[in-house]
Amino acid sequence: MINKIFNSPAEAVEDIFDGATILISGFGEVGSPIELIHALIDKGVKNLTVVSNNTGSGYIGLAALIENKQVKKVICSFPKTANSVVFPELYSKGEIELELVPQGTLAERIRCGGAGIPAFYTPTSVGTILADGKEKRIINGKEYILEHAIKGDFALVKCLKADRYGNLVYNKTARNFGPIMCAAAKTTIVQAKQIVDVGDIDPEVVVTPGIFVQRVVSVPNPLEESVLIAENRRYPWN
Amino acid sequence: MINKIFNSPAEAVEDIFDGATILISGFGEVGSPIELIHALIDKGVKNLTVVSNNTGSGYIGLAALIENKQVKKVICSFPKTANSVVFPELYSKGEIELELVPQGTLAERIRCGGAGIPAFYTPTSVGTILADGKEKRIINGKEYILEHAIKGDFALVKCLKADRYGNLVYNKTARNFGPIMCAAAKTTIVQAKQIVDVGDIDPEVVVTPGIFVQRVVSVPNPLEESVLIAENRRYPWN
Amino acid sequence: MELKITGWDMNLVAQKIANDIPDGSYVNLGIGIPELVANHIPNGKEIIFHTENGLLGMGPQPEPDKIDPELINAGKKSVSAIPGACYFHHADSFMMIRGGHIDYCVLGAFQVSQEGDLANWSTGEPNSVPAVGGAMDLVAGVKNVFVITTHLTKKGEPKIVKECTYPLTGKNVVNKIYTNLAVIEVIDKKLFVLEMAPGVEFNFLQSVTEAELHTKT
Amino acid sequence: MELKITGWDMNLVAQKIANDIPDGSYVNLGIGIPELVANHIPNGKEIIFHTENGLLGMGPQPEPDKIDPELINAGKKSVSAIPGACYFHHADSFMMIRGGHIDYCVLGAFQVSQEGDLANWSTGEPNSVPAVGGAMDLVAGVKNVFVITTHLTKKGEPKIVKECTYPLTGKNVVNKIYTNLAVIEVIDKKLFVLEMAPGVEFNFLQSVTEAELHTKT
Repeated sequence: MINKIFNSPAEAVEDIFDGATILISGFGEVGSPIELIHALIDKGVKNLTVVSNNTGSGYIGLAALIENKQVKKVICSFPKTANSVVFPELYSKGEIELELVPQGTLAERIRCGGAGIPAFYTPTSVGTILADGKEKRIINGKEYILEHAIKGDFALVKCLKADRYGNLVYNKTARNFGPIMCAAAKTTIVQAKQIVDVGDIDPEVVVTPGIFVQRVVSVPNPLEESVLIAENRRYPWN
Repeated sequence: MINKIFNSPAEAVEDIFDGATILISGFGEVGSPIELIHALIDKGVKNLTVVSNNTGSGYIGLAALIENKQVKKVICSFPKTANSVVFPELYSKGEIELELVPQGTLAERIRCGGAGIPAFYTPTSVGTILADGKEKRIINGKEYILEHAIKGDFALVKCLKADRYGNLVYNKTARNFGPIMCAAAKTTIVQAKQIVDVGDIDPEVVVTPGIFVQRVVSVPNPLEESVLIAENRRYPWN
Repeated sequence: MELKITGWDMNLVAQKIANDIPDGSYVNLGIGIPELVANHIPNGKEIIFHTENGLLGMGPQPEPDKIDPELINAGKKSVSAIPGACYFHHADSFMMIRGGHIDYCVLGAFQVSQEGDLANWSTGEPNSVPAVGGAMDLVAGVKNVFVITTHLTKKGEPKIVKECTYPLTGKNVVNKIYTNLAVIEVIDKKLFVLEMAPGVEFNFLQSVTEAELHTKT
Repeated sequence: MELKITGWDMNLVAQKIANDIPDGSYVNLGIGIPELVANHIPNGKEIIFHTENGLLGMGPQPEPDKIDPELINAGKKSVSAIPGACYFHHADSFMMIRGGHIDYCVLGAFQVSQEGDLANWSTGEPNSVPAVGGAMDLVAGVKNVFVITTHLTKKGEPKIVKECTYPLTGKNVVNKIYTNLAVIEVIDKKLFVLEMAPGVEFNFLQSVTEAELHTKT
């Protein structure tokens, strides 16, 4: 029998290892799997490479993981947001690496990681410093650069509903990087607000097919990053 | 106001021109936009390049378009099916060109056509005659070949429901090539079993966002190819 | 340089853009001043707004009691979804952008060059954290790239320059520049003044523009 | 060559494959004989069948009154969808295949070489219409490629050969070969016999196999 449901975030992240590449869903706090990230902080592995659109806010979730010195490098498109303090400080001190990637290129590199496409040509960033050192190629008279797929050892993803097969649906713009990250990681760990019976999700509306998901954990009342930041909370809890 | 709804298949295909590249949805007859194809037969343009997974059955739909000598070349993965007679005959006489493409490569080339990705590397067909003459490249120790995007001047697609914005949902495995073809053509023409009001399709379950669709036409009772073939029907109607 | 002429209010500039975008267009608005454009769509014109974080058919900020914290725009502000909207993931969202499906984007600028190069993501300061977001994807893929900006920086330096000194977002990508002083079109790597704010004359406009300006005659 | 020994029935061969595929696997079955595997999944084992035309969680052929003509498998036969199934488009479907997400595929063969090359899409006859479908994608992407085939052709020629004479589907892609006479594993470009049908001895098996066979000792 297929049962991808794990009992707790701690159990679900138990085998994440030092030096792993981890894809983390979310656009800002929306779609960010805070409980899974906090479980990873509790666990305490180091030298992680994190692939995520942003670098977190305040001292909660992704920012707290970085503050806890567990992250060696981030691959992202927008490493600062309104309440972003941790990453900018470490970056200015040279204590964390950054690979800056245009958002659409980041998304496509992740999708290709899941699709078995090792590399592709794109017009994005041609003529800019982000194309420096990249292979250029003229195709049908237009210039493109070569970009490579991104794959993760693990993905941490947040969704709305999941079943024991790992079929997922999301809520509104919290979908963002979730579906492509699920497919691009060897082991995809998902926190779901709701676990439903197999068959409850209409086959026509499944967004992430279960084949892309290895573990599901129930987090019925996920924390809201911005609420915690407004309350000056930190993780580990202050 | 946005209103992509056209009055008839004839009106919707009116500006398709000689020599156009046309993407046609369907896996066998399932998802094949027969009424749009028949409108194209009525119109009578020639020298078309057709991109479709198969080449049609009997003398209905895509097979009838080919039988009517309107197609110069087909790009497909499987040009013969149980009741496929027209294409094999023309092909054996050298009267139609064939570009044979592995099915997944065909799908990815079409997706890339819609995604602004001009070319990509793939492991599929490495070491086979379908890789002959294609650029080879070793990436991370594994061999890949370069494949290029496919774009259409037009796409003819069948779906279940559409609204006046062009948002679409499909029925079961009739989805197949529809969504990626919609995005890969300059002008995408869709026949829908049902036209619904804007807002009737839940934003979470739209499969093809309206931005990828230019024209929608209502075909509430589409013909069933296999039923017509069993009755020895041909188009133009015998 | 201090301007005696303030020209158009930026809301009026946004309104000009809203008037120039045809009915039925798919439009992506950058964060900040470009968002003003959404407030000025004329009645009867149906414009579909795309936000790259996965929504086509973005509507205005909702009433406080209607806010869903998981429904935001690219600027991470709460928005709504119009009837006929749809949600999708990031790869599909940038398929719309890179694939040339978005008709217009409206972006802010640090600098625009006379050949239509755009610099709007980094001042290149060594200690700042670089952040590019979706800007490079938008200028590479969207059919028409409109820039909305004040004509001069806060320090009074020209933003429309011979060559951008800040890192580029894209080369030869800008189609039109809307400032408080003028509307300028980029045609074949030259800048043509289409309209000037009341009280602005060509010679004055050229004097506050480093790039060479032309008139359509 | 005419065989005195018919070996296992192909249903029994399919059953062996069904037994060898672990619980919880994602499996794609080729058209024809490979489809037999679905009939032999042991009770209690949950296997999810993928069909490349856009369905994960394919179930058996439905009762005539439950048939939806728009629900078919890759062989274009009517099928059903199990609870927990999902539909998707062709690019997503081949993302599952090419991206290494499918655990097992079971395919027919014209020939398998002793290095694990597979030829199963074309006999190379000059006047035939070539048709490849998803075969090349499957062998390039699926984690374990199983072949189910009769040991000899209808004409009595070996199908397990030193080098394929028919056009290849892929090079070094086959993991296991299941025939009516034996189960053979490909390890480091060599063929190892794992099991033989009742009455089949190694020397006999080698005599009807062009490729060199080995035993695991």
